[in-house]
Amino acid sequence: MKKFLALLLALAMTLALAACGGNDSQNDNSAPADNTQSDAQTPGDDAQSSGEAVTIKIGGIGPITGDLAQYGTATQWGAQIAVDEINALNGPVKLEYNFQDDTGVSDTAVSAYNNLKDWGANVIYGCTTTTPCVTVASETYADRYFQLTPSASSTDVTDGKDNVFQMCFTDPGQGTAAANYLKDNGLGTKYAVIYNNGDQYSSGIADAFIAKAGELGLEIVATQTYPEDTTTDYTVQLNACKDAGADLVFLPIYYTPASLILNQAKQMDYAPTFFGADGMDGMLDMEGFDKSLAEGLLLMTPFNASGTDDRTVSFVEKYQADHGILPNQFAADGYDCMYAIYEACCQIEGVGSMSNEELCDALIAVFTGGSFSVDGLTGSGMSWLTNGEVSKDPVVVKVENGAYVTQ
Amino acid sequence: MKKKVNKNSLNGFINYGIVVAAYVVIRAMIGGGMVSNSLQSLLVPACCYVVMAVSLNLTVGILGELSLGHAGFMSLGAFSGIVASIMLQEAIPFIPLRLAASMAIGALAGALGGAIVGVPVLRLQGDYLAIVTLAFGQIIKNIIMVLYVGVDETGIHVAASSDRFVLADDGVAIIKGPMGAVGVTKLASFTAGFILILVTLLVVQNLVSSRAGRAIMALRDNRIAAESVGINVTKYKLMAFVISAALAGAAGALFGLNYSSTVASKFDFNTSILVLVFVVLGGLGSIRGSMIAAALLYVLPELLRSFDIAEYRMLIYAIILILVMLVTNNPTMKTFFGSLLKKSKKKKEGAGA
Amino acid sequence: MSEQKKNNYPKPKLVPVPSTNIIPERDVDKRPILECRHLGIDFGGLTAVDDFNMAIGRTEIAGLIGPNGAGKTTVFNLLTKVYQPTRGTVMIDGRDTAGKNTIQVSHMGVARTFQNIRLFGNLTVEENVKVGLHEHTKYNAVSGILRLPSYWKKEREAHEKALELLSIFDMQDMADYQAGSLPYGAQRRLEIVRALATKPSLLLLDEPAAGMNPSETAELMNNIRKIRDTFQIAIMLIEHDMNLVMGVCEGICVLNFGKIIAKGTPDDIQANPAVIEAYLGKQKEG
Amino acid sequence: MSFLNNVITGISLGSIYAIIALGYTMVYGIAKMLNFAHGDVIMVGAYMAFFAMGRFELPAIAGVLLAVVVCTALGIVIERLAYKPLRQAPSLAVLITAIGVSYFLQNGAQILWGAATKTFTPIVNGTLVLVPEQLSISYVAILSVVCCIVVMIGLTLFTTRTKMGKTMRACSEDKAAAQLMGINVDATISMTFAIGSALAAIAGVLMCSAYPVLSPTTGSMPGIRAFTAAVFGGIGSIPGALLGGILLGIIETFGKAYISTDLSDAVVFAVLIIVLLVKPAGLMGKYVPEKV
Repeated sequence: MKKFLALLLALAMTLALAACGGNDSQNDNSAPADNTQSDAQTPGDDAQSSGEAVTIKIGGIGPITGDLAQYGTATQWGAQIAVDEINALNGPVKLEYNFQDDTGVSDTAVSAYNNLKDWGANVIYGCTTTTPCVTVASETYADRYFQLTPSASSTDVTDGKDNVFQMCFTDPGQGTAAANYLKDNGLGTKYAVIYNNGDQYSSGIADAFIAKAGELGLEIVATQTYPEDTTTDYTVQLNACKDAGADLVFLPIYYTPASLILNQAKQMDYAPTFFGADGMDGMLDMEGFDKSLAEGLLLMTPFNASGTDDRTVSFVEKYQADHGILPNQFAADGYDCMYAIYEACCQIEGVGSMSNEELCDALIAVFTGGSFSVDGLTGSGMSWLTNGEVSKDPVVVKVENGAYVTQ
Repeated sequence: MKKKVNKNSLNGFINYGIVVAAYVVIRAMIGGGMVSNSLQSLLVPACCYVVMAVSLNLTVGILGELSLGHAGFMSLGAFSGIVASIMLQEAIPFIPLRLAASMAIGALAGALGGAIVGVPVLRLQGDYLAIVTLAFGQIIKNIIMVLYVGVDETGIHVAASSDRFVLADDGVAIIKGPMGAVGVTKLASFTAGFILILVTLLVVQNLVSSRAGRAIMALRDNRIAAESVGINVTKYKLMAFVISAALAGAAGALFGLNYSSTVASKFDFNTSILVLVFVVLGGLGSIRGSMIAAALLYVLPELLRSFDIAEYRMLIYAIILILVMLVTNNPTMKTFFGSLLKKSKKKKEGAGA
Repeated sequence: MSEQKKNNYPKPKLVPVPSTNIIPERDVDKRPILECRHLGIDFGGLTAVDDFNMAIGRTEIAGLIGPNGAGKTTVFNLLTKVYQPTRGTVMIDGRDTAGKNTIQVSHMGVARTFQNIRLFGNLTVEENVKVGLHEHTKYNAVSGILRLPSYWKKEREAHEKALELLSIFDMQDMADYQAGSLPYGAQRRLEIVRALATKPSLLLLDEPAAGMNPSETAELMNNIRKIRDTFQIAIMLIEHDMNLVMGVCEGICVLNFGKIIAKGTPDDIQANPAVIEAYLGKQKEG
Repeated sequence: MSFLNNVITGISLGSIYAIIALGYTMVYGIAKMLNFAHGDVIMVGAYMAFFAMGRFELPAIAGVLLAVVVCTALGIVIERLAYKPLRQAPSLAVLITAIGVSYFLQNGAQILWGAATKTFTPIVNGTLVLVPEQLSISYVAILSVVCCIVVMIGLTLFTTRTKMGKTMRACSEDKAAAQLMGINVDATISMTFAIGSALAAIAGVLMCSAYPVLSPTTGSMPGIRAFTAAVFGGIGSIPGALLGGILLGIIETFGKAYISTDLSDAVVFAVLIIVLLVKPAGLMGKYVPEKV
């Protein structure tokens, strides 16, 4: 017992020492692990003096291990491509990028955030998922860091925090948009919703959809839930929809459970129109997925990997070359985030001499200034409202012959 | 052959000493600006996990029953503590007092949960008991996931779905089903964590060296013999369970009040297992071991962050876990590492002289 | 008390009792501490003990002997309610134990040791005895946790009492040793001390001399007598060591295949042909 | 009709739990350890079959064979490196080691094969339509039920009729006594792990055929469910695992259909607790009181 503790202590001390060393090497322009001075830290002050590009340190947070790792790695890798491109531009601002794992959990996310603070981050990029993002957002709000999340879409993320902005649609926004789209295009007569009631994203969209559908007079005949994304059997929920005679099923859920739902619906000969939200994007790129299952699926996604514009093509090529898989909406959102931060920083005078707090206020001013807009993979002319919500057009795509066709 | 055990209260005092010393040193280091932000942010949760580990040790090490649902009690404590802190906002404006009251209510909720799960405990043993605790943890998680709690002028409102959850205009929604508790005022502080650890040590150590604690340990060592000398199995098993759950509830309340938002899925099977790992690595029945293992192992994955090994972080954690278990439990490896340790000690002594 | 109890008895129906119960003359005026009537238990189809009748006087040292597998430990388990009997009654000090469990029987004044030692191995010797004193040093858990005055008072009492009890076997110096690390003989003795700490009126010893050498056994014999004399209690023991049984027991009961085959004084038993056959027969088989 | 549909769904889901639980109960019954890494061995098996069938387009049978071979080897390696050195250690130490192995496999799989969810190619496709438009049952479900029954009968015969099986049972009853009788306990336990892991491979293929998504954490939740099923049926009992698995599937489905999809987890586990209160050793487990 004592031996074990001695060993463990020794191990921890070695690691702690090594950790300090690591910090030093990464962070040679600021005092090592010096929290008291972190506020006064200025982005790239060494660069300032020599008149070269200013370096902004971007600290990313998202799950790169555990259940949600696929989403976190997508936002991590998507942003990395943008960072490389931006640094190759030799523009006035360069980005330094460090991405930390939060395993999708709030307390780990706070640790990751503080780790990034120690590293000297100037801007926080993340979190990927809503739950940790809400927690981290209130930390950045208190500490005055500018935060841009690629994919945490709950309104709780931005609620009451002027420093937090979203690249993705908000959940209620998507739910309302979905109901409007269905009404406007006259799709379906009887509607059903299946959603994950243990997930903020999913229930956020579903609640708004149901409310809006009620307003618009869409008849919802079945509302079904499941508790977590590791659920594998959805037959009961589908049976309930089928028995209620629903001819359009709204699935505001991620693509992994959605792929199971499509599969099981087919097995039970139930073929309504399925309509998904942006979390559904990525399904077609799942290795081994039978694309015929998704034929006719409608989904709202800001990003289409089979898009033909140069930027998308080059992004998809780079992403595939690096990671061997197609990028999805998460990766594209991450990519756009980097450009949004870059372009906003370029508009700020004297960005190199600002403290994090000043930078935060300056960025807020740019984002909400009214004239700022960004063209990215997930939309052109994207701008932001004062509450942090993004304003871009929802795009609905339909799966035809195994590829997205914009509607 | 004969082993003399130093069972006097000195042992317990050393534990208090370690905690106080750690607190003083860390406070001094924070004052001197020597602690990084990431380490500082780990202090309160680390305190919570220390309390979780010590309290689970009461069930697993001292009562000798495997529990796989300890996080369930933490969850009960966290959410009831959050609700209490918001309800008491006006009644108790003084923050430390409000925090203490919230933790007390968290402890009560935990104790209640402990009593409920304790009843089946009376009939079951071993792995069957373990699965009941696991089941209990899952049930708690599932129920809180669909629970809506809010307050308005008419009082507290509880509902099991969002459409039945109606608040007056001035009402505050505290727990919003899957969203968990959002917009919590952070009340927790390192000092509160430190005091909670001291209280936990006081409760557990004093219990162990009292009549009830002896009865509990007697049950662990030999249930049949304990019955034969008239020890009330039901009463003492329940007592250990309830106290353990109450402490976990208090830790949960502190944990919940350390973050602006908390979701039920945080307190899942994996969290229960995490705490169990602390207890087993620290040594069953060893309170000091639980404390140190919890503090170090909670910080370990965070320390691993500093290396450029992001995706290997959890893999390394797993390897360390397996290796430590092998080194501490395999006779051959134990002697091997033991001799290594001795050698290095001798070297050091030699060098010192 | 006894009158009330009498009213509870059903109207007596006279049945033949297969054996006569004998107890020492000095105890005959008082109610026997233990009385078994037609006690029996079946495990599945197997009858492990059948029609066991026995009475023990208040200060008697009684022996229960028989070949291996005769059902001796099962009788102990029936008396302490580790098993609930299939038939028959057990009366402790005139009180029926029907529906009672081990814990309640212990509170009624029955204490025991175990054939395969069952100490609280991770506790110290003193703590083992203190667990035995559990019912007699009462204070609640809260005063234990908060260290209220009653804790200090009762703990001091328990400490003194524990050392006093340990001194019977001259074990007070071992008080701080871990019970599981004691040598075998000391563990057996500690088990007896722990049982005595519950202040029993009937002490059941299951093979107390197992694994002891002749001199230790002789000492144990003295101690058994000393315990009876000091505490004025009845002792019933299961033992294979015939020197001990014949030397210390006043009444002996011989069990074979779950049934009593003989009962009497040591002299009676030694001369009983059925007993000799049971033991020799067993040897043949072995 | 919807009732019958739910029964079919429950049995299909239950048969998957059952086939995992069979491996679980086998290892528990003999080695007396809760192998929390079992679910992750299932995941590895599924990946193997996925690579064989999806990437290299080998026939299904080759995929299954590859999965079985790799998992058996993996099971033996894990046992040799992580569990065997702890034969004399307290059971909790082994439990924690198993958890470590589970983390290791999950994170190792993520590094090797990526976090992205993959879609598994079912080894059989299609559904058997009983009543057109209303009642149908997938061939995978039929296959997994058949597999469960075959495996159950096979394991029962193996443990009661063969010499190896009898040595296993001897080890499960009393390791020390078995050793004294000349049985190589170490080898027997290794053998148990090999068989348990081979079963895990089959379970992995069936599970991913029924629910065709595959990620590094695919095995963990079904692993816990299967553990529940094994306890439900009486841990260590081979027919109990089958019964426990099927019942768990049916209860889960009925809970969702007739009580609430929100609370299906709570319902399943509440039923489990009630069953254990009535039958403390599970449905088919034997309650062995401690000998005094």
